Amino acid sequence: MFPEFNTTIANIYFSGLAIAALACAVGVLASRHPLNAAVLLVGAMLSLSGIYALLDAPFLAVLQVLVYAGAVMMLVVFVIMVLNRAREDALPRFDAWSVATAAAPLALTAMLAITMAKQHLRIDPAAVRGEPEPIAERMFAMGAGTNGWWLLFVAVGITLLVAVVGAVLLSKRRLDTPNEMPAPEANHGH
Amino acid sequence: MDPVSLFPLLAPIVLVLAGGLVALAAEPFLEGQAKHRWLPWIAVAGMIAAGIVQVFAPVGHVHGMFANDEARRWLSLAVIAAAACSMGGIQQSLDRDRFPGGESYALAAMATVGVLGMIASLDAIAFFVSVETAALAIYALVGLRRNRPESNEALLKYFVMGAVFSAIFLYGTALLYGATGSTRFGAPVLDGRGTYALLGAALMAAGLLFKVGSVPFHAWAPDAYTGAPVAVTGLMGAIIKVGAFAGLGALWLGLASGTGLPVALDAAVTPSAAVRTHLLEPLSLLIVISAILSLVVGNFAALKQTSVRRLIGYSAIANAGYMALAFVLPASGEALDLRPLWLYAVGYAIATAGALTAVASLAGTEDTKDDLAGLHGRGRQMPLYGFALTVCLASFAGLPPTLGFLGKFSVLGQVVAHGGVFIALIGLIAAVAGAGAYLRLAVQLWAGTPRDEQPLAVGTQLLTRWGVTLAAVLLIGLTALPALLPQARPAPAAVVLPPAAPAAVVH
Amino acid sequence: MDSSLLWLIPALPLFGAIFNGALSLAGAKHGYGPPRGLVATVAVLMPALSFALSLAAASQVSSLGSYVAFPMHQELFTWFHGAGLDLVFGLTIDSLSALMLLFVTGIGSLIHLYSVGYMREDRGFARFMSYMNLFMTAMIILVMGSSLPVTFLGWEGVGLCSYLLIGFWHRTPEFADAARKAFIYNRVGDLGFLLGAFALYQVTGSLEYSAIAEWFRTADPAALASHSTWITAGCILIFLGCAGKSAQIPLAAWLPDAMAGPTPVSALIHAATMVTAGVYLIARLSDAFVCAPDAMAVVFVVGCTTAVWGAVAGLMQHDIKKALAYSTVSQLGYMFMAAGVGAFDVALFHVFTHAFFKAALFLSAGAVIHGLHHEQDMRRMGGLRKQLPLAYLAMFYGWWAITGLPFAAGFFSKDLILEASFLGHVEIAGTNLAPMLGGVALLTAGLTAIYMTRVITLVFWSPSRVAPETQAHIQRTPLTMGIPLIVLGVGSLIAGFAWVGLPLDWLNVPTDGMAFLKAHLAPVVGPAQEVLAKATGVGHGEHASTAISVALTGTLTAALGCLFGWLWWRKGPKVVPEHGAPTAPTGFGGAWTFGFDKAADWIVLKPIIVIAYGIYWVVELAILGVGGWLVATGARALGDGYALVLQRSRLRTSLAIAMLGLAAAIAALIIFGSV
Amino acid sequence: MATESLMTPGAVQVLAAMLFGLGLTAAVIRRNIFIVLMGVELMLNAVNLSFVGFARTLPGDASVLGLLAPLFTIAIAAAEACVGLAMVILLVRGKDTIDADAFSAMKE
Amino acid sequence: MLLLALLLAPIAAAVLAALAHGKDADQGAGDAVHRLGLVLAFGIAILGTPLALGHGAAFDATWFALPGTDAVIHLKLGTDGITAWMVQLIAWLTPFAILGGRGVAGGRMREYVAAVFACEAMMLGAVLSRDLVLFYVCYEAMLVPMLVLIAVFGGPERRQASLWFILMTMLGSAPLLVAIWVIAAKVGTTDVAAVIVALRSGAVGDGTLGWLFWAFALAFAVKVPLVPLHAWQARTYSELPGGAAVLLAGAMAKLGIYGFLVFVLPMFPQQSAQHAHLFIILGVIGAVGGAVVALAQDDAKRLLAYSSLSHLGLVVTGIFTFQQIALDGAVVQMIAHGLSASALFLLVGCIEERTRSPYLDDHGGFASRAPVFSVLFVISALASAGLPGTANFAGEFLLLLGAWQSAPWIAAVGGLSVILGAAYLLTLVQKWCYGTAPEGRAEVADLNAREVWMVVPLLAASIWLGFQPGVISAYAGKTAGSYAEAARTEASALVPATPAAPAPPAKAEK
Repeated sequence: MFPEFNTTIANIYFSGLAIAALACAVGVLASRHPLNAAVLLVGAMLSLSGIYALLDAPFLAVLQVLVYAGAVMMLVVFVIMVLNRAREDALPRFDAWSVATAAAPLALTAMLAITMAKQHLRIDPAAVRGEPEPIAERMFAMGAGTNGWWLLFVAVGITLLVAVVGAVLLSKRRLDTPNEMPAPEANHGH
Repeated sequence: MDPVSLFPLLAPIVLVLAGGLVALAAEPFLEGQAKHRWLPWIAVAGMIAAGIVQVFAPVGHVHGMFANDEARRWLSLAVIAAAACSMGGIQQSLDRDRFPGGESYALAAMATVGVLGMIASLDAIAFFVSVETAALAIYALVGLRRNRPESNEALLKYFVMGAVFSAIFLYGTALLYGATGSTRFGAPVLDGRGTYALLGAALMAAGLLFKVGSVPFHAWAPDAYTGAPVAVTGLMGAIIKVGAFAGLGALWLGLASGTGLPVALDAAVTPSAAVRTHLLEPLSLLIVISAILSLVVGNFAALKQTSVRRLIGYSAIANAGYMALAFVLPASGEALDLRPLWLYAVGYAIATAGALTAVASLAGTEDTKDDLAGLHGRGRQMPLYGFALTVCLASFAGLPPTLGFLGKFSVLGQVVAHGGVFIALIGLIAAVAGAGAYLRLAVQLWAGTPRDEQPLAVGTQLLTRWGVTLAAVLLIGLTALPALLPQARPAPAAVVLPPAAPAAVVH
Repeated sequence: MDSSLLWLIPALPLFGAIFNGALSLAGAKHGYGPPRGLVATVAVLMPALSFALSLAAASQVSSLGSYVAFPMHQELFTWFHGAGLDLVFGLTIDSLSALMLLFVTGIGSLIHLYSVGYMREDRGFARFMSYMNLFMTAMIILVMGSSLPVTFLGWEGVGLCSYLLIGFWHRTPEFADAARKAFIYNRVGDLGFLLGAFALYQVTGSLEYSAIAEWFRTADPAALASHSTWITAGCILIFLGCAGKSAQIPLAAWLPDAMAGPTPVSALIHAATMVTAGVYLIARLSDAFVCAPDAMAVVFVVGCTTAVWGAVAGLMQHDIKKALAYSTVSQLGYMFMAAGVGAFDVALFHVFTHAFFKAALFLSAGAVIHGLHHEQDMRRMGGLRKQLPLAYLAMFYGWWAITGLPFAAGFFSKDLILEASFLGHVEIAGTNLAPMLGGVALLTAGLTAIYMTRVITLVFWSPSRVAPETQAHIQRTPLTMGIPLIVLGVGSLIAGFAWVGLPLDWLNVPTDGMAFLKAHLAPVVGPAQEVLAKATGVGHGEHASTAISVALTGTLTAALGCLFGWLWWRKGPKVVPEHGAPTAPTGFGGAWTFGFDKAADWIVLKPIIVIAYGIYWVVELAILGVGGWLVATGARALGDGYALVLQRSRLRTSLAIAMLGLAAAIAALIIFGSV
Repeated sequence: MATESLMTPGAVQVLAAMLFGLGLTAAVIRRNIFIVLMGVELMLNAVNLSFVGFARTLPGDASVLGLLAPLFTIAIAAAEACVGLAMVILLVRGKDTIDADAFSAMKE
Repeated sequence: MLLLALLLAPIAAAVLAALAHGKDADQGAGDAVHRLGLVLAFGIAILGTPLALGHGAAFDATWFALPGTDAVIHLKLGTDGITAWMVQLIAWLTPFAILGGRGVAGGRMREYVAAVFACEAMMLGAVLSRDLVLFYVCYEAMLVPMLVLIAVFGGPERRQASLWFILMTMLGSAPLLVAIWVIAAKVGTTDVAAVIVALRSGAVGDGTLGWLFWAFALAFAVKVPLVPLHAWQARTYSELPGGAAVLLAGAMAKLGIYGFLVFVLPMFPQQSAQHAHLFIILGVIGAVGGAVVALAQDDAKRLLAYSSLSHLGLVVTGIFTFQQIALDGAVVQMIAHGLSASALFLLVGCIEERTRSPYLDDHGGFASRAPVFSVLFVISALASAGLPGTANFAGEFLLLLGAWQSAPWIAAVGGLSVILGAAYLLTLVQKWCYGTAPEGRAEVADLNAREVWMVVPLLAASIWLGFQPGVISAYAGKTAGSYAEAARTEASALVPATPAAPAPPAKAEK
């Protein structure tokens, strides 16, 4: 906990942010237009950022806003706008099949939430506050006996490279050269 | 398992990665068909080097993050072999179809890097990063035929389900972290947090069972296998499953050991009574039910398939079931031993890659002739591919003398030894149904002359020929030398001790 | 002659068979086949040499005196050898084998000579002679075999040759049918032979004749009583084998059809030698048979019935060979009657005389057929005395012998059979049937005279009905055919004296000097007949009064029969059919003749065919086929059902199913686990 | 820290579970591919929350791990979003729709 | 090492043949492969011959340990009487399978020869192995090359046929595998001799032992096949090319009988004795029913299939009487049937190659048009019908005699198959050799030299063994007797009053 806040204020903040996050999540689930959903998702992310802050993780809170709500969601909105699919699309929010398929995930949600609610967790006083230094220290510790997270840091770099190459392969115009690509002969995926 | 220095252990991964990166970097500098002529060789060169290095890679771990042991060595070698073989298939397909781009080879290499990382992982986060590396590369490869509707559909289904189950796996990781305070496989569960552990393990297992295509998380498999180019199907089917099972095995043995020490995949671990009762028994039950469903669904649904890719898709489901039977619990006080699973996985990876590479060579332009009618008599036209495909199919069917038989034999044999006589019987009867599907294809391959007399369109074949030959030779040759399996029953050990010497080869 | 040379007796004809067979195959490509002279020389020489060797052996055997169990014996090699059964392949000549061997090789050689003339122009001459030689081999092995399996080798061997020779003219489907029928009827009997052999093995522990005889001769009554069921069963089964080979009811129907083969075949195999093998076997196993009175009764009754049936059927035939074939069946019945009352030596005597006169009859019939260019219908013959004098002479002697008119061969042998029957003791349900059935046999003798007279009248004595164009081209009987005709004809006249002896007192030869047959056979069948005599209190040949009265009655019956036959048919048949008209009798004759065929057809053949197709269609195709289809379809249905219900095309559905599974798992963990 | 406080680590986990479930539900039941992808993003966010929530209940190095793991999650989520959006572009180019149900030709 | 060499030589031969160079269509290349195959096959057969004289030291090497059990699987090879003669059968039939394939294989001689050798290797492995797992491996592995032989070189319905064959066989052997696992788990070894000792000394409970017996029996009953598990047989045999039929009908089917003799009887004497009547009845039903159904066939190969069903049914019957004589007969008949069935299938194959028709009604008059064929065909048919002087007679005689000793009705009913055998075989001979060719049928050339020489040695061997069956029964029969001894003891314990024992052998009096 931030030492500056007392419990009550923390409770109020937490309750508010939690409700906001849930409301935004429900909004994402229920919104008709993807743009609305995107905005609501950004709202949920910002709420979570607040909760991170409350949970003594300021570094993550900042990262959440910068990377997630900022970069990733901007990309999403950008694509939605580029494809111009936001308004013309008249897909129904829900249809009968949505209702039928909702049972399983909702039941799962309920079971998970109830199970979590039954558990008793206590805050450990020895928990380290989530500021950049301790995180960076561990992330980049390279000596013997360290945990080697830097290896994963490198690995994530590779992952991102793969993602970019993959995205290029999937969407690059150059690869669509219809005169060279034989037309599909038969749709045999049935 | 002792700490060892970084580079020798990770050198295979680095070499494959290097091959992929060089191929990626060289891609813009090559024009047209030259891409297909040279880039796969660059990637395969990295793999060959990696394979050689992997043979001599030390047993041990780095930072408790990545590890190597005899099982991981064999799995890695199988994955490298399968990937190299599939690389030939991809080369053949793309060259034949004059695909205007060479990124695929780099992506295939990256996927291999990811799977090698999955196999080597000792940590759930490391595993997750690896699995995503592999998966993202495979997603792109599945969607390679960009203007084919079934390819698009396969990509959508695979990607969305994959993303959902990634999240589920990760949530499981988070819960397990909550339970143990660590993301390492094998960390001891803290007092009073058993529920988080069980739930987390179950969710992680669900994520992994999705990756292997086990029922009920299997629906993507037939579609993705069908939508992807045949050669990519081979790559995907062969390597992802091996990696996912390596993860499941590490999770399983880790839960059982609960010491916080790095887990060797070929270790025999005797769980404590508490862990056994609270964690392993429920988990084993879920996995085994899923396994039985898988092998029934996979084998029987395969019977009616006409497309080879779809057939292999259901075969993937069925084989996932057989492999997951390795998680039948032994009697109380006896050690868990996953070595049969690794043997099976090695055989499966090689057979899948070999089979689909051969089919890729026989399937004609745009893989349009990969169904039963299209393959009619192709074995007579191209005996090498026909022979290799037949061997691989026999391996799928579990017929000796192939590795597929030895895998089924040891996995189901262990099931029987653990008291699951009826499970084994169900497995064997389903296997006969599956064999019907595979052998129908094999028969089709050899019976009669091809319906169309025109020669098949083929691309550069050198790599393919070596690939399928390698697959066939390995499938038969390794049977005589089941080096993965122990020579005598290992002493049950609570603490994991890696075997000191390289696997003894039978005289 | 040294006994180490015994193997030569069967081996010589075998060489001939292989030699001619190879020639035949090698020459098959050429139109005319291999050189006739070479073929004929080898084919006739080999049995003749066998005959010479047999003579040498027989003289040696008879000079060794009586009651030496096995005078000449050669063990060729160990046949069966193992942990279970050890059996030596042995050849033996004792007095019984010697007798059989002599007339088999002797008459056989003559018929080979005859065949040279008869078959010379046939395209398959070499093949024919090869089969004939092979038959000689098999028949020699049959009579020389020292144990049941060796005899069985010959037994099936002669059956095989019979099959091959009946179907010799292989282009005609009916001949092939007849051949197959003969083989399968024989196979039925052969199974009986085998099973009977098994039973005897079970009782005596051996398959060797010597050991079996020894066992029965030395067995104490208790042992016999305890084994009586299997002894009886074994003997009846053996008799089933004999019935198959010797065309007795119920396995008689094949023999008339077997006349499809060339006439020398009918003479050699289906009259003189092979068909008498059954009598030989019963005599060979006489020690066992006398210990099984029920089996003896069966033999006797079957023999009598067959004799009557054959005689009546013979009366109905238009085809000359068929008539003779039924006559053979009837005569064989007589032999079994004798065996059935325990007069094994008499039975063998009739075998001996029958070989001569029936061969003579068949060969002369062959000469007639040959002369008339393969005309076999007696209704289209007549008056051939002048054109075919040799054939007439042979048939006349044969007719004399078979009808039982005095002093020819049949007179003595048939008389002895009737006498034995009248004196015999065959108890069925407490009644001694022997004398009564002896009476039936006597009447049958009359029938025999009628049908034989009918044959000779229709062929030779009645006015000619031969078609004019044939009449002009009647083929003369060549010398190769003529010599055997004469020899056999004369043989039919004098063979009977082998038993009774010739009246040669004036040559200072004892009266019974030539009457060697009974004494000659005594070492083999004597003990059995003594056993029987002791058991029933009757022996044959001791009642002079009976002998004389039977002889008188028999002669009278025969004479009446002959007279009746001549009177009835002396003008020929009422209707002369067209050339090529069916010769099978119709009406009562047809019903009588083909009764057993029809019965076998309806009781055995048709049901088997119905069952065969029934099983094939119902069990094999329907049940197993449909069963397999069901399994396959069921397996597919599992897959289809899965695809129909669970494998949906929509992403949402797939995800929902997966989530359902996951939810179920979590629920299970919550409910049953420790969550 | 008062025990009656709403903001217990347990409550954080409940919130995380609910957000996870809502995201999952969105991914499962919606036809709009964008919203499906957003549901996945929501699930990943919920996982991060869970990590951070658990971090508070663990001492020392273990707690830092809970703050470190989300970094990887965020990176991977970005990578997934990247490929996912490329996929959407591809799909729209092919079939001119973002309806997931439109891509349901394959079955059996 | 002889045994190991015997196992490896055909594998090497298969590889050699597969690697042979040359274009498919090149007649000379095909002939070269054919000659190479013949030389190798005869070489292997000669290599295997010393086994019949009792040579062949056991070979043993560790293979792997079965996880979860104490069992260590060995590559263990050994020989005894039955093995030795099975080796003779397999190894000496192989060259004839190759000879028989020259016509049908055409341009694919390489594949054909390689598949034949692969099949031979696995069959030899199965009979040489002294470890259950090794046996099972070979037992299953032989299906693959056989599948190739059927699927590539078979008749028009080959696809269905090959699947019926392999799936039924696999389904039958699935429980066998489970049984082997259970044995490995409970006994801790898969060494055959050790397993026999352990199973008899009560290492496994009676209930388990019971179903283990059925598992073993089922697997072998499918292979023989025994009624009612024969649904694959007629379908498969009717599509077989002549050469492959030599392997399948001549040799492979015998492995089922081998399994009964070598595994079922010694491992489960009590169960064998208890259920002997069932197997006897099934065998007799097969013997008689098969022969009856053969009468209803219009396809020569189907007819021969049912003929095999009939003959091998009688062998199973004989085995389950446990009588020494019947066991002698069983081993003799195994070889004899291998020879005669091979000869018949090869000859029918010759006709089918020429005319594409194996139907009875499509041919006739071969006796005049193809005399050499006819002579050989008649001899083969008569051998198959058990004419004395051929090995088949020796086998059937001993089988029936042994059966009679056990219970006369078995011999009496089983003997009906001998009569019916003559009926259907002579019908076949009559349809094809007698009469004249049906309307519109082209001339059929007589056998050429290769075809003559692929049949004559088989018939010569059959006739030689017909007079010297002791060559087989003295060695193999003794082994069979020792395997069946325990079952015999159990059977006599079951029935206190045994039927009249055979009297002492007759050798005493001479």
